Amino acid sequence: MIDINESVMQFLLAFLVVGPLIGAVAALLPAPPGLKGKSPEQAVLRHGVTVTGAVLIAAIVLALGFDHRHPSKMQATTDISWIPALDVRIHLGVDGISLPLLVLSALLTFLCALYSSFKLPAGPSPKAFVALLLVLESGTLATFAVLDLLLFFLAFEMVLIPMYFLIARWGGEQRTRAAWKFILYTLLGSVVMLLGLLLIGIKAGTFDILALATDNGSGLTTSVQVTAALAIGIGLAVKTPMWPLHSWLPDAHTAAPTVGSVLLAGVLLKMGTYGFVRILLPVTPDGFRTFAPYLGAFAVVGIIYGSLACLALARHGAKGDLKRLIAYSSVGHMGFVLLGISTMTPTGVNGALFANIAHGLITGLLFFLVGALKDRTGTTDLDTLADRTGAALYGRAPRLGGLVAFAAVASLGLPGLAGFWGEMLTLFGAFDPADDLNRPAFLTYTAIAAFGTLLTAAYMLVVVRRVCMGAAPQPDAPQLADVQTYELAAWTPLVVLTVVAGLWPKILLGLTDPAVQQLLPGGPR
Amino acid sequence: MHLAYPAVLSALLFSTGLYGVLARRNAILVLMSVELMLNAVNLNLVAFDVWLSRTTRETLHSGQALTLFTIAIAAAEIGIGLAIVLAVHRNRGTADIDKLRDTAEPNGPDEATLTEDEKAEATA
Amino acid sequence: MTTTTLAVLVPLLPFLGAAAGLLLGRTAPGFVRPLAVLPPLTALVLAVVVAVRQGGDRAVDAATELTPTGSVPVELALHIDGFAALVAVLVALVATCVQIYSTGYLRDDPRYPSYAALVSLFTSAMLLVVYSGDLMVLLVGWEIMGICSYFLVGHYWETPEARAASLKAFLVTKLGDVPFLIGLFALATDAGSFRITKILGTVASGGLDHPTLVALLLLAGVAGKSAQFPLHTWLPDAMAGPTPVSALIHAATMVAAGVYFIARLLPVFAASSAALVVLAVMAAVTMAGSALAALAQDDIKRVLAYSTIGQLGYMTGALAVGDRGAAVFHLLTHGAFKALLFLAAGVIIHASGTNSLAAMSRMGNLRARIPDAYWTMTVALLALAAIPPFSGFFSKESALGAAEHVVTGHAEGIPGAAGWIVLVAGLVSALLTAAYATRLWVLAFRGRGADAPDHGRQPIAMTAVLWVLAVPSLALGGLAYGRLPDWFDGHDLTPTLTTSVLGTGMALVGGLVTYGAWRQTTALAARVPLGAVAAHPDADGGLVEAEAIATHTPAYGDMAGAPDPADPGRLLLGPLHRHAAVGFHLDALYTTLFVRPVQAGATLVRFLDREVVDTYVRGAGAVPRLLGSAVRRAQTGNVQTYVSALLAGTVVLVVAVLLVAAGA
Amino acid sequence: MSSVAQSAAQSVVQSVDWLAIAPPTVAALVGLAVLVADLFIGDNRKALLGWISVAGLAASALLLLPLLDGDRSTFCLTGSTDVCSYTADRFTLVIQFLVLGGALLAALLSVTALKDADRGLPEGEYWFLLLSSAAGAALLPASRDLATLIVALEVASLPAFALVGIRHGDRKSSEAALKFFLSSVTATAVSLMGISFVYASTGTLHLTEIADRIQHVDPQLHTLTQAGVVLTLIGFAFKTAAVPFHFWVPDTYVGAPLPIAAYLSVVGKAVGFSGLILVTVVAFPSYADVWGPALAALAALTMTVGNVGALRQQATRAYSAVRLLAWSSVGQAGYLLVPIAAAAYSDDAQKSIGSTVAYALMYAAVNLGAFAVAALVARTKPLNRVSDYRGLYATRPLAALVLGFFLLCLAGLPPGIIGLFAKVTVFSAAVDAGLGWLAVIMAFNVVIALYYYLQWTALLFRAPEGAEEHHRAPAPLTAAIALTAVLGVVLSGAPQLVLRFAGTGLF
Repeated sequence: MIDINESVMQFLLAFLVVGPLIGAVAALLPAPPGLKGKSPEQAVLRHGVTVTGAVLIAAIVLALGFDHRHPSKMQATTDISWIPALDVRIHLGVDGISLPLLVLSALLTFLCALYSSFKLPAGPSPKAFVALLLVLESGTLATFAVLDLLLFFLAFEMVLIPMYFLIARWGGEQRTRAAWKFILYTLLGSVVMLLGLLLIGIKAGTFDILALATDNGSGLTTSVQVTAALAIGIGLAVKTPMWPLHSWLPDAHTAAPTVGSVLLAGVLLKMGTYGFVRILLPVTPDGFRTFAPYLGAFAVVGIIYGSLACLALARHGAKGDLKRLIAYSSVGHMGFVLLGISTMTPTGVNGALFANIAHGLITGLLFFLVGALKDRTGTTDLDTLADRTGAALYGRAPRLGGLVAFAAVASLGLPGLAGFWGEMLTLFGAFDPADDLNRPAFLTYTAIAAFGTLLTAAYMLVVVRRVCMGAAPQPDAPQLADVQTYELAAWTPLVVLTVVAGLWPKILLGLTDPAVQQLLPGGPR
Repeated sequence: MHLAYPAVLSALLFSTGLYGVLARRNAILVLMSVELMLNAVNLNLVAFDVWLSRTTRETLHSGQALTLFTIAIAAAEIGIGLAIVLAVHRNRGTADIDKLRDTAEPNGPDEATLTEDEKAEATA
Repeated sequence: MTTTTLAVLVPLLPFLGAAAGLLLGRTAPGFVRPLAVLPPLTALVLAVVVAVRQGGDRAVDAATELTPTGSVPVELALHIDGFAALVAVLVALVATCVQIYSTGYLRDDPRYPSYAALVSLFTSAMLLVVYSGDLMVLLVGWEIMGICSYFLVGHYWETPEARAASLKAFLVTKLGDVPFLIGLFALATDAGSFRITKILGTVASGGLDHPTLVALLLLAGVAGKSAQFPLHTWLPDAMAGPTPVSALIHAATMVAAGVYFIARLLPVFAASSAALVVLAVMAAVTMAGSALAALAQDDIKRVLAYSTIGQLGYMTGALAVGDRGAAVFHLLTHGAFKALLFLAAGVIIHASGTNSLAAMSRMGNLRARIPDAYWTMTVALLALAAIPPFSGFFSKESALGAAEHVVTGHAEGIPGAAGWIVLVAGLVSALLTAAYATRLWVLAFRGRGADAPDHGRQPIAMTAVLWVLAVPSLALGGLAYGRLPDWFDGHDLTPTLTTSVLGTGMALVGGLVTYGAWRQTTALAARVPLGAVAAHPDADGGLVEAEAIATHTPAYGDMAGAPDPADPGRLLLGPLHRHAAVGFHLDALYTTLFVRPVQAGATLVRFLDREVVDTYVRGAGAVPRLLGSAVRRAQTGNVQTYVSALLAGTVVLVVAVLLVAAGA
Repeated sequence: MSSVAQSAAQSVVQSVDWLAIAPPTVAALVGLAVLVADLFIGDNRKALLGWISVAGLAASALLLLPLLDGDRSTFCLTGSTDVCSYTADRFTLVIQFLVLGGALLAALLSVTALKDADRGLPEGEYWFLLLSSAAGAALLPASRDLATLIVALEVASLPAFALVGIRHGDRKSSEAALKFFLSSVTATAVSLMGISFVYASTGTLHLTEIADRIQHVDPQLHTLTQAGVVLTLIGFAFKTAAVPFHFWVPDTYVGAPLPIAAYLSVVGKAVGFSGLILVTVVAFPSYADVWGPALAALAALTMTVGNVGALRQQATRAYSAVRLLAWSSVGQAGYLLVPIAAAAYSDDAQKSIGSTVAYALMYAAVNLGAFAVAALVARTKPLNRVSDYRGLYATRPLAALVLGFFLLCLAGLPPGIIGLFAKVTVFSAAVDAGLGWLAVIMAFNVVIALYYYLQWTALLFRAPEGAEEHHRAPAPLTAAIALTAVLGVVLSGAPQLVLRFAGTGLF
């Protein structure tokens, strides 16, 4: 919209990646600069809010300065050589695909910092908490801004240590085991991905994603493409998570603090799917084409598996934990995203990217709400929360109940809210996949995935029934505080964005569609 | 004399030395068998050198040079070896190799089995 | 102001009203009521203006691109032909009446602001479905209606019935929407656009490659939304919601959306005769089955719910024989008199303190307490039973006439079998409709026993609305002759002689037989005391109804029927009564067919996840641990083992290398 | 006549390029000087010896600079001048820099260790042994014939045995020395046997000449040569602690004084793998199909056993910290061997060798840093248990952060960016050579390694148990920690400084 000259845009993008790191180091200093709060804790938390706020503003200005007329062109690019021996260049750039993800990550981290500045999760020093949060943000923003395979791997791994400490230090029960499972599982995936990346880099002669994408896999023989696609696919599938490689997600979410869960679900899962779209699709098209049906199959199984697991958890007497339930719902939603990518059609990939953003917003909101519920009632176990007839949240805390209902409805993909367009376009892509993929298989995937939306609706509304509805609350029932101001401040952006993205999908699809058309082999050059 | 005789002799010497290292319990005897192995190598080198200088007119005799070096090294080794065995004997009262188990990886929780002098030494 | 801007305002105003209501419902309760009533009122006025301007000639079309999708773009499009204009008027009218009625009915309900906002949101969604020219935007409205019905049915979330009914309503409609979505994709892929005009063009040029499959997929969605035979089980349970909601959503508008959709895309269905036959069979089974079930229901609202399913069966029957004019005409009249019936039922429940007909039949002169409801209900029941001067007669006869038209071989492209099925089922259910209408009227207003409790006059808002809706139930029939046909692409809607005589005859027979049966069984009423009355009779309508619903099962054994020997229905149906009361055990069938396998799947997945997937992960964790302990045990501390290991390693290495070198 | 005699003498006496051999010679001479000076210096000024040795090591390291301009070689055969025993090319200079730098850091640690032992350890002998071992280690990369190679290996090892057993009256120290001695000597004997076989088949000891003649050995001696090649590797593989020869590592490191353990883990290993490189890539390039698979198997085994061994260390057991570092160094040796094995398969052998050198430089800096912090903590808690590090952040925040950084560099995870890119070079060497299976094994090992590195790092930041009295860290120790930390951070910022060896040819 507003035109900013190229060097300012470059600075903005560089600031997005490096700013949080500098903030993290500043947070560790004994007297963090910036606003002096009542106590040192207050000061460092406010420091966190200011840094993430600055990064968010930079991201928004970047989005405004972005040339919306041709989002397929890589903009705000910086390209400096860093390690000639490994041919690693600090090559940053943003286009229609990565811009929404950048803004989403910056927003979610800012909201998390804001939320935790009022309600710090129980755990050791807030100084370490803010520093880790900022390093995490730098890692995620770097993943979306970087255009070099090895730097992508570096950013991919940069988020592991901070998230491990966030879970292991500030988490709930069984946090150490869950943190270990998270970091070791994801690390194994990312190292296997490294092998694939190296194979591509060595065989094609360069690690630069842009160059690799433009010659669209012509520099690599098909066998190299297949092995590379398999290795990178496995690494990204662990992070997404795809069905058989998902078992770290429920444990990590159950144990993570609210802020950790929001970032894990809202941003970290997107790195996996972004990797599919940015690396696998353009760089190894033939390799990906051989695996597309299998990826589609796993995605669909993931959808059904996730929904059924949630149904099992939501049932009465199943001792199901609410955060675990939302984690499995993420497996289901990510199943849709993977299905969209596996269709290798512009519609499917657009749907996948849209569902990505929508999942980030909605699941982020869901985890915030569950966190608020846990702060109020002390438990997220569905059976203790909704003893016989239900927790009657509509009666005891109407606004909170309303928000839970809104988030549940958005999550089951109600048209008019963000969740619908992603799933609809994914199904539409799967209905009419790329011409060399076998159509009957993808038609069955469409049918099963569509049935999956019904299961999603089922468990979401069962949760609403057991949490929001219930027998009229007796006067002696413990009073639940309704939504506080700081909670409202943290959640309203998510609600507003979900509605805006639902009513006016062009805001995202207008950006991603040209970029995806150019990315996919069949698309116009 | 054909090359095979010294080669076989050196092989035999080497294996005897090897057996000595593995089987003997006293540290000194182990040192002697190590010396035996080194001398087997010297014999080998000299034999090959003579054989080479006759068949391929090799003038540099580097084999014998290496033998001299090896003898020097063996001497230095024995010097240090004996010093170490002496230290072991003084600390432990015996030079029996099988008794040297202090630095092994203890299996059970070894808080209890920490021997007295280690505790003493730890607190020093 | 061009027609397009007016047309855009019609759905937009209720939406803005809803948004405002939701946002400041709690902070400024003062003007929640005007915010609820004014938007639908203005929407009604604008709809009428648009209808008049459109006047049945060229359809109003306008479109801007909502979003690119990569292949088929989604456009924010308007396509207003005669049908759309009139249905929009009906929707706006009923919505305004319901909002006004609700101000009285839920006078001191704490959750009124959110209720009113959701009803406005529903109205805007329905108007969007009616006006939309793009199928995907239609689907958006379609599903927003579904979620509004979920929230509104769950309004009395304190009662267990409401909690169960809201979930069931949404899931069954969503089950229908799944194939519906795939059907839309098929249409869009063949037509290259979601625009209705382009799709109709492609169908006309024969571009649809397998129309039967597409038609059946769309039919599933319609069956779900319009509560037709296979997916109708949710509508009777949805009566657990407030009466105005039932009136608006489950009588006039949402359930009619399915019929309206088929009317809009009739060429798609007409393209395959097999689809029409399936449609006819579905309509027939729905008509007959629901009429029988209505005869056995004890709850007044469940009777009306099954009656709605039956009347919708008529509309789908008319579509099955290819006459969308008759279907939409019946939709309009039914919308009016069924909304009136529900609102009147609300008044009755509020006055008598119970929703059970058995209890009402044991109360004396209830009609003296609520004269307005009595007269307007009588008008509506006569219209429902299709007695000549009332609007129901004209619209039902136009449907049967269309069927007869096909039977006599005049209509080309429509299979004769469909005509016969619709005609026969139509006549049979005409008889049954009259039967349950008379039974309801007789049990409600001709009860004997202690006088009904007197709680003074009903709020003016509720009674005025009844009279407003009574007018179309009476007069709409006359329009069949006048200007209506030119809105409905010109076919003649006047009733033909043979079917009207046959139809009215069957109706009269049904009514008289039920009246006779009632005369005999009414004596038993005195001997078997039955019935429970709500605890707070003088509270507002909503609270009374909530208590009535909650007490029905404990008082009478189950939700639907009641053990009342004095019920003429029991006499008429005989052995069939027990099955008809529970809707022919379809619920039990669906639970065993669908719900139980899914729950079994859920437990299987939970077991799989914990035992299989996790064991692999834990196993992968344990292998290095085992290796580690082996390696540590190898550190025995004995030098000679170290040196022997060293030498053994050397020998193994040398031998391996020699073998590899020799082998390679 | 004199000129003729001179020219005759000239022709007989080899011309010695003193500048080329300066680094090892200076180290040796300073060693001797320290030994002699020890007699004259009174007890209270023994620390002076320490500073002389450190200065000597620094001087020999600085002497590398003039050699940077071009390859120089000396002690060449009078006949053909290109066959020389001592060559100071880029490979030699880098390894010598690594060795002398490592020895310098070990010396800094030793200065504090000796001061703390206050006359418990004989200073004079200690410094002499350390310097002579460093001289031997500096000589090895430059040697281009098997005799000098073996001599350099022994000169580097023998003082190390003595250093390990230098603590009088300590049962563990003498026991460790004996174990180390016996294993090392047996390995050297086996290696010498291999060399004798190679000499038998090629008739020469110079590496370049061996490379030519070994290609056309008469068929009868073919199996003898193959056996000779493999046996020669054993001595050096033992020094790098490859798996079947790794048993001595944990026991020796636990028994030895901490600076010596540090010295062995870095300089000992550097000696090992530079010897391996010289023997395999320079001497037997044509027998790549012999030593290639052998080294690949050794690498895979070493990595796995090293990491898995470290996995099972209980934090509360005595000396568990040193034992963990020992097992981790065995694991890291596995990573060092991978590029050498890859050199056998890839067409550009020198490029993959560069990866080992790059990784070794990173490993040296980071491992010595870790040992330095371990030495700092060992001063207050002599039992050297990992559990003693609990809550280190509370008492010594900087030391904890730095140790955390080093451990994550060893693990190869982002805060340790240099560790990550060094591992990436090793991975790319393996992938480039087509050793897919080895790369996958290495991937698994990275994950296993992360477990114990991160466990230790997490322990640092946990809440401390007992009250901790805080006293000042001695100057040399702080200098060592600061030096390694700065080195690590600078390299993380600009990995090109180290990784450029992976890009260009070294010989």
